[in-house]
Amino acid sequence: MKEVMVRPERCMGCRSCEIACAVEHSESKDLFAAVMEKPTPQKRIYVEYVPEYNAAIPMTCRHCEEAPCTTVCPTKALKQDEITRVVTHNSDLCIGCWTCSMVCNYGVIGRQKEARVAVKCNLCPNRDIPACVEACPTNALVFIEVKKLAGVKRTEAALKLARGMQGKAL
Amino acid sequence: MTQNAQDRSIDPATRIMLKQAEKEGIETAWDRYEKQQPQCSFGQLGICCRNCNMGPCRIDPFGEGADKGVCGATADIIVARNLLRTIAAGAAAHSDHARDAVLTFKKMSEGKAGSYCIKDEAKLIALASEYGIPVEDRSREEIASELARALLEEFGKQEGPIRFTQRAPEARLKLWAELGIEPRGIDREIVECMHRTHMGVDNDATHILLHGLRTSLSDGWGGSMIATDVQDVLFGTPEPKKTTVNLGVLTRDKVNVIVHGHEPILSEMIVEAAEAPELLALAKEKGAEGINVAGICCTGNETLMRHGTPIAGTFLQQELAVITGAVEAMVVDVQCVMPALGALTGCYHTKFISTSPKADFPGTVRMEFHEENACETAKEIVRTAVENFPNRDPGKVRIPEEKQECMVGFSVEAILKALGGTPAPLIDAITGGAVKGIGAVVGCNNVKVKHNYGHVNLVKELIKNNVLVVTTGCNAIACAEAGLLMPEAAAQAGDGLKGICEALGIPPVLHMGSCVDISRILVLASAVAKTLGVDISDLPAAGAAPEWMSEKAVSIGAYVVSSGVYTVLGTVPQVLGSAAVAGLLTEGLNGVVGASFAVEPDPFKAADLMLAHIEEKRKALGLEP
Amino acid sequence: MEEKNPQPTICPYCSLGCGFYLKLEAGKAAGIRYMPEHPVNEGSLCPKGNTVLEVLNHPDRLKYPLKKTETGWERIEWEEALDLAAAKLKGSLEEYGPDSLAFLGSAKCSNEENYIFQKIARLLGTNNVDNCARLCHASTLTGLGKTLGTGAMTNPISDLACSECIFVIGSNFAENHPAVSRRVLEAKEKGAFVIVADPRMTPTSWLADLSLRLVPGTDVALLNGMMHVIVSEGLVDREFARERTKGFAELENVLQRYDPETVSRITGIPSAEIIKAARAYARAGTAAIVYSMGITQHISGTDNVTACADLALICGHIGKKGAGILPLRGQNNVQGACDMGALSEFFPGYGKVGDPEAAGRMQALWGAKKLPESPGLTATEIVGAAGKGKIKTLYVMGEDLVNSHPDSSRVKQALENLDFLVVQDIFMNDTAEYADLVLPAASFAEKEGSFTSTERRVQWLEPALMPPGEARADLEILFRLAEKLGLDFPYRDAGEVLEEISAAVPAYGGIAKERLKKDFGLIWPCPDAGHTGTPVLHTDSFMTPDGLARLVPVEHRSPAETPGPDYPFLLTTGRTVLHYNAGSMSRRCKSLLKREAELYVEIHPADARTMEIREGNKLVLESRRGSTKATARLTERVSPGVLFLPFHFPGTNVLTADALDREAKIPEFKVSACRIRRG
Amino acid sequence: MPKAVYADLSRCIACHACELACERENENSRISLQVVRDLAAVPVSCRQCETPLCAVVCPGEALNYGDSGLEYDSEKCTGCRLCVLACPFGTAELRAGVMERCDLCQGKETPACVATCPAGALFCAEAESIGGNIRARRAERIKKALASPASAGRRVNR
Amino acid sequence: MKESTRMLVPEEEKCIGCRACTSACPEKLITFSEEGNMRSISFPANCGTGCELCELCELCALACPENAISFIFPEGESENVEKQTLDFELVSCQKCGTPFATIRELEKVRTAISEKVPLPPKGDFWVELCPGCRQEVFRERQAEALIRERTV
Repeated sequence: MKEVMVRPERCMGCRSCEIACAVEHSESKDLFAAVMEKPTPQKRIYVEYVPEYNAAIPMTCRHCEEAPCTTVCPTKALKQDEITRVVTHNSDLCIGCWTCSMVCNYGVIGRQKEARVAVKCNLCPNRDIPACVEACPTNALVFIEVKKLAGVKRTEAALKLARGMQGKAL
Repeated sequence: MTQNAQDRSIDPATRIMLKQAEKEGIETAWDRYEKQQPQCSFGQLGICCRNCNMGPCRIDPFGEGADKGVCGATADIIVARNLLRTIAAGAAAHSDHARDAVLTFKKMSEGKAGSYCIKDEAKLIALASEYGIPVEDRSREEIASELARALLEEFGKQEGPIRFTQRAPEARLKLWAELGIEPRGIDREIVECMHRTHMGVDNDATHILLHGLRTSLSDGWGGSMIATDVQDVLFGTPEPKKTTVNLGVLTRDKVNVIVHGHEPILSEMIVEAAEAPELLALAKEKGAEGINVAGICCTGNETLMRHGTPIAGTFLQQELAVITGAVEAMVVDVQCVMPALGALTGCYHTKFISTSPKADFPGTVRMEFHEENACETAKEIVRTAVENFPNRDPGKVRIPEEKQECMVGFSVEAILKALGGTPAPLIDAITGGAVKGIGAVVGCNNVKVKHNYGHVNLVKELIKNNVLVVTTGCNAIACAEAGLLMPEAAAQAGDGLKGICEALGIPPVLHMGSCVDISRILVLASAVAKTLGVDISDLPAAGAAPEWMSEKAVSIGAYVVSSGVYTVLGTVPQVLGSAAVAGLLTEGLNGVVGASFAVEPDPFKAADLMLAHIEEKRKALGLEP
Repeated sequence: MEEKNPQPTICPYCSLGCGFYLKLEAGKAAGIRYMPEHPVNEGSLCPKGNTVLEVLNHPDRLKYPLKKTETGWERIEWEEALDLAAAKLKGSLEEYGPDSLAFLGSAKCSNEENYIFQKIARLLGTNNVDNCARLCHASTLTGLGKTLGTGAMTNPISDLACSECIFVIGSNFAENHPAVSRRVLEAKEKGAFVIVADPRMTPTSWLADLSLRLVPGTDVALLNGMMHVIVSEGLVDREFARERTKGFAELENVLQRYDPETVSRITGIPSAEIIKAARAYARAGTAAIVYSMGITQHISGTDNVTACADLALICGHIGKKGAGILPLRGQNNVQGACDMGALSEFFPGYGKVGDPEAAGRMQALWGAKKLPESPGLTATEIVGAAGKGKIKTLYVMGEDLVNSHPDSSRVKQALENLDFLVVQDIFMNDTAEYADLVLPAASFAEKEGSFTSTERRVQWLEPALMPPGEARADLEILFRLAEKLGLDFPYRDAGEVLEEISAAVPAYGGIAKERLKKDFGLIWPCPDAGHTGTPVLHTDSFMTPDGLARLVPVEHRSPAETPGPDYPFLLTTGRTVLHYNAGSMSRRCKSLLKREAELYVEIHPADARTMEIREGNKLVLESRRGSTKATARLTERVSPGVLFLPFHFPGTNVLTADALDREAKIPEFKVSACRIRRG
Repeated sequence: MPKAVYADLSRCIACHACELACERENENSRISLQVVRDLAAVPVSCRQCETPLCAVVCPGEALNYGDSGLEYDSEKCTGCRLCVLACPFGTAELRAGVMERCDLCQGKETPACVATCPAGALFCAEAESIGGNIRARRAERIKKALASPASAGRRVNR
Repeated sequence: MKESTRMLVPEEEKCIGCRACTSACPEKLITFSEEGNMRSISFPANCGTGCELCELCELCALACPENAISFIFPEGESENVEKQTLDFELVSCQKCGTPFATIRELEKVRTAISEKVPLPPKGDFWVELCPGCRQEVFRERQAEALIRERTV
């Protein structure tokens, strides 16, 4: 299963992912129209600023295995697909008890103000690539299988190493 | 997902060259646009501010994050400030162009620019009269010299409105005065923009925008208008003539010199130099049949209007011209010249020659141009091009067949002449309903819109509905490429317009010049309004910029609307991050200047908006629907 | 009494010194308000602190002096009671000499009370004065004393928040000092690595990044094993070891034998985890050791503490913020009681008994002719001596020996053997049942005085309430007793006693009542009036004569009693979060009893299965010393073969042995052998 | 926006202080803590749901969802116990004939259970702020992990 | 003189057995008892002249969530009404087996909830658990992830 993987070292904190997410989850799916919409479209990815490092990290639902949010949800508003592991939220069933928010290790369950229900990443079911990933100008977000990410990182590390060796040889 | 050539342009020549570019692995503006995707949403909405070093700041458009910048500026303030800076840049571009024209004019009058002379004496006398300069018993040079000084003073004028605003109808002048937006010295307004948008100065969106209107007026009724008129005096007021456009104007057997940018001052000389016998002889020597000068963008429009020099293309075709492999020299002055040309010309034998003291680019051959030795520099440039001819790789040459004949040169004077010396026949046609109104369609190309799609379709819709279209800039070139600038295009017009065009032998779309020549449209509109005894905002007229992209276009839009003309924009300006500013521009301004903006990317819907507006104005004037 | 409502006060339970306010209504404690501004607990309170009103307002509070008669307890007047006590003390003194007297001070009473208490004893001519520190942290005094020069916590608790590694060994602070958790969690938030070594899996282990479940009584082996790794991997802070310590070579020599594999066999901890713990502790920029009675209550208690000090010293993790050794003490004033010299071998300020110079100083200060020269009997020894009839009269101030000393049956015998027993307390505890005279004392909220918390923070407690009935502050009782004994004490109140303390105890030199009332007290050493206190000890030099710390090698020794065929289970004892020590206060709180009503024994489900024991079964536990009943609680908190009993209920210490650490004389509460059967 | 008492379970040390504080303030404890399988402790109290099912079933309008969240008027409670049967968390209770629920210690700045929590595990917050705090902490941890790969040898003492 | 002609009449079809009336009655004349999986609610006998001292305060009727109690004039002559007892079957908790609510109570709760939150009719559903077990299940589920982490 492909996941939204984060490469924090590449994040410049531009928040493009946040906006793309909100737009994708708006009525119109168009930036210029979305900013005028009521209820205001809400993002499900959060660029978190870490003051200590003066750096930003995009945080979004990890779709954890045996996701705690789904286990604690009394009404099964939060459900996990057994095969794809995608955790989805059915706002009709949500009673706003926020236990999901409490047990979420990543703090990525938000609250829809008007309906007073949870909002979270659904991996953009209508798209091949989630909007946040597509919006990322630096590829800090990638939509990839975990295995493959390791491959990508390996290649990058090997390249770095090779460059370093070359540098030394010179 | 990469677009194919079909998605990128409606123009066959352009499509051919785009495929060629793809084949050769050459990157164009369209490719770079794709690499820019997705573009920054904060930028698109105009809600990032870099005006001080506490920033950059940005506002969360969905209200969850920051709602104010560090200084406390809200989205409204940030959007308004950004817009004002954009207007300032646009107004500066036109006006600085004008300043150079006036300086050339002045040097000419002082005998310091021997290559230039007065081509339109009547216009000189008329302008001098407007400025109250005595003309009796004075040499043309004396008059010119005094006029030049008077015009120069408009830039630095500290008090009172600039002179050409007097050309506007009485009611409009009064309205501006009441709003406190009569433009003062051009430089002053622009400087004030920069001052107001500095950290901690003007922080009321409406207040900021009003100054935006004022600054734009100093462009439309100042900078742009001065540029047009001085250039007419120096190089002649355009008259109708036929010529050809599109990439097909480049020739396989001649030395091709492209003049690109926005000023006529050098290009006039180059056109002349290309006819110099010694250079033609040199060309022969180098194996060329002759020397072919062609234009791109508004430099092209200037020589086209006055000399019928062919045009190779619009803004978005500048790279494609080089890709033909047949261009010996790409000679540029200022504005709308892509820095990408440097790397691009490096892939071909083309010499990229920058000439303006103000504008240099990577990869250029620098041949700085000064009025004092204009002719020599021009010849040197052409010589460089000719000598470059043998470097052309015939195997690489790929010139599309497509070129289109067109009729151009419709200055206000030329239009009046065509009408028999007075606007009356046109007014009669309008009041009689044969012509519903006037559509002014102008502006650039923008990769966000399929090349020429917005321009051509909008114009076609307008003429189909009996709206006479006046055009300038890249819209004019687009229309020319689509064959709309031919009298035969009247066949595509509604019956009323068709009849008039056929009677007068003019096309239904009148090319009025370069982008500074939008001032001609203002003059024309004023003339019609004055004849009817109404304000410009009462006229059955509407403006549009279907594919606009530059900051100049924002200034133009602002002065056109401030002058009372409803204007439809085809690409979304970077203001939607503030509902207040967006609302003011699209609604609020109606109550202020009697006109407003609309945003409509679809050219057909845009035409509907314009037609509806024209209908409404006709109704208000009590005219037949 | 100053009128303040709510009245700031200090929690009377553990040694953290948490602050809170008492809300008063019509002279009664009617509520609690939290004190977020307090530097130790930041407003928080553990369950016991939360229920302190139930203690204060309890109907069982002693209200009158009581004399035991043949028909039972008889209420008597204070005059009569004090005359009786004085007469008995004098009688015993005259008849059997001063060493027939013994005094047990209280780690629950103020510094002033303990100071006066030991002064009375010593002026009467005996060093037989001690306090319950003997049962909890005596080995801290001996172990840290010989290595660092002083047996106290080196850093304040709040320092833990800036540690990069926290090594917890033999401490279940999550239950016993809950407010420490917030500092450990704060450090964890910042990325600290937490190691918890404990035979049981406790809520403290939940906070661990690495949890080491060692066999009870193998702490020295574990600590030596970690040091072995640190030495062999070159992680020693060589500069620190060279500049500030002595004895590295000898230590290195002993450590050679403690390779991870060997240690793994002794402790039952996988060698990889020992290595991991060693590296984490040594590599951290700042690392702290937190320990409690899991370290001290062994026959090797002093060695355990010594090994902790050695570990910190070779890594240089001492003398700076975020580092140090933090023995979490037991009672609210156990540190103070020791500082005040309520110890058989120390005068106030840790002047050694037997050191003529120390004795001379006290003699001069007290205007005494002569003070006894040889060290007295420790608390544990006093019980033994009483059993043998050597002690005739025992004065117990605020302690329940019966439930807190090991081998309760023997303690009861000893008490019965006494000629005269005075118990001064707030409740009729199990020890008081053996008394001849019971004196009703005021509780913490009803008196004034200074208390020294585990982090050496001396705080001033102001009275909020009047004592019930005729109960009186311990200090007042002692003043009057001294008068009856013919001792001429000039003091009128605690403040004046504190003035003398500041002269007697160098570390308290600058401590005075008015200063303590501001800013949550002072952290000693505070040698003079201008000094603002010393949160971190040993920053520049250690409190040894030459200023250098001593690295003292120690060897692993097996506990005094190990499980065998007759007694197959290893019994360990400890505390739970809902009760406190002998339970005389917490077992009087209904709300706590509701949640934890009776003695239970933790047994591993595997052991329970073999013995067909189910949750809730009544079990009989037997050791070589006696038997007790407890309810079975099946849990994996204990390892197979190990039983755990909380010591808050009568019965636990019937089983424990009085095997003592040679130096500290602390009993080995943490290990004894026992067997069980269904009851 | 309504607040509720939440717990950072990773901090809870099972000390029961919350229960005892609540019991002191409210006679009965409205929060209940239990240890699960010796490995984790979970305090449970009214979740202050934003679509409260107790209010959905309440026939007498004693329970209502209003501007300040779940509002309860014990005067209107008839003791029908339907709320108890509707609550998914088993936290609604009937005492002395009427429903009793956590009112976050109305009138106090902080609910007693939160103020007393020695481990700082309990917190009283608006639902929207929970995620933010967790995110901030998690992000910091990730960044820290990236910034300092395990070093070999001694670290320089700061 | 007491207005004694009206009488308390419970309607068996409407009553869900919730016991609100039992706690509402100031005289404690309405009582309930539970045995096995049955709950019985007993309403007072009424002879028409107040033999069981019903004050006709109607608090029970006000408390009733189902409007199942009315006070009406008997038809014809005032007749003696025997003590009435309504019996309700109790549902046992799916987890611990303790009977905890009447079938009708749970039906009522389920219907009311479903109007707001469209829940599945059966299955993994808290309504079938007694409140104590709900709390336990909820607690265990919350602890699950943490326990997983701590067991590693």
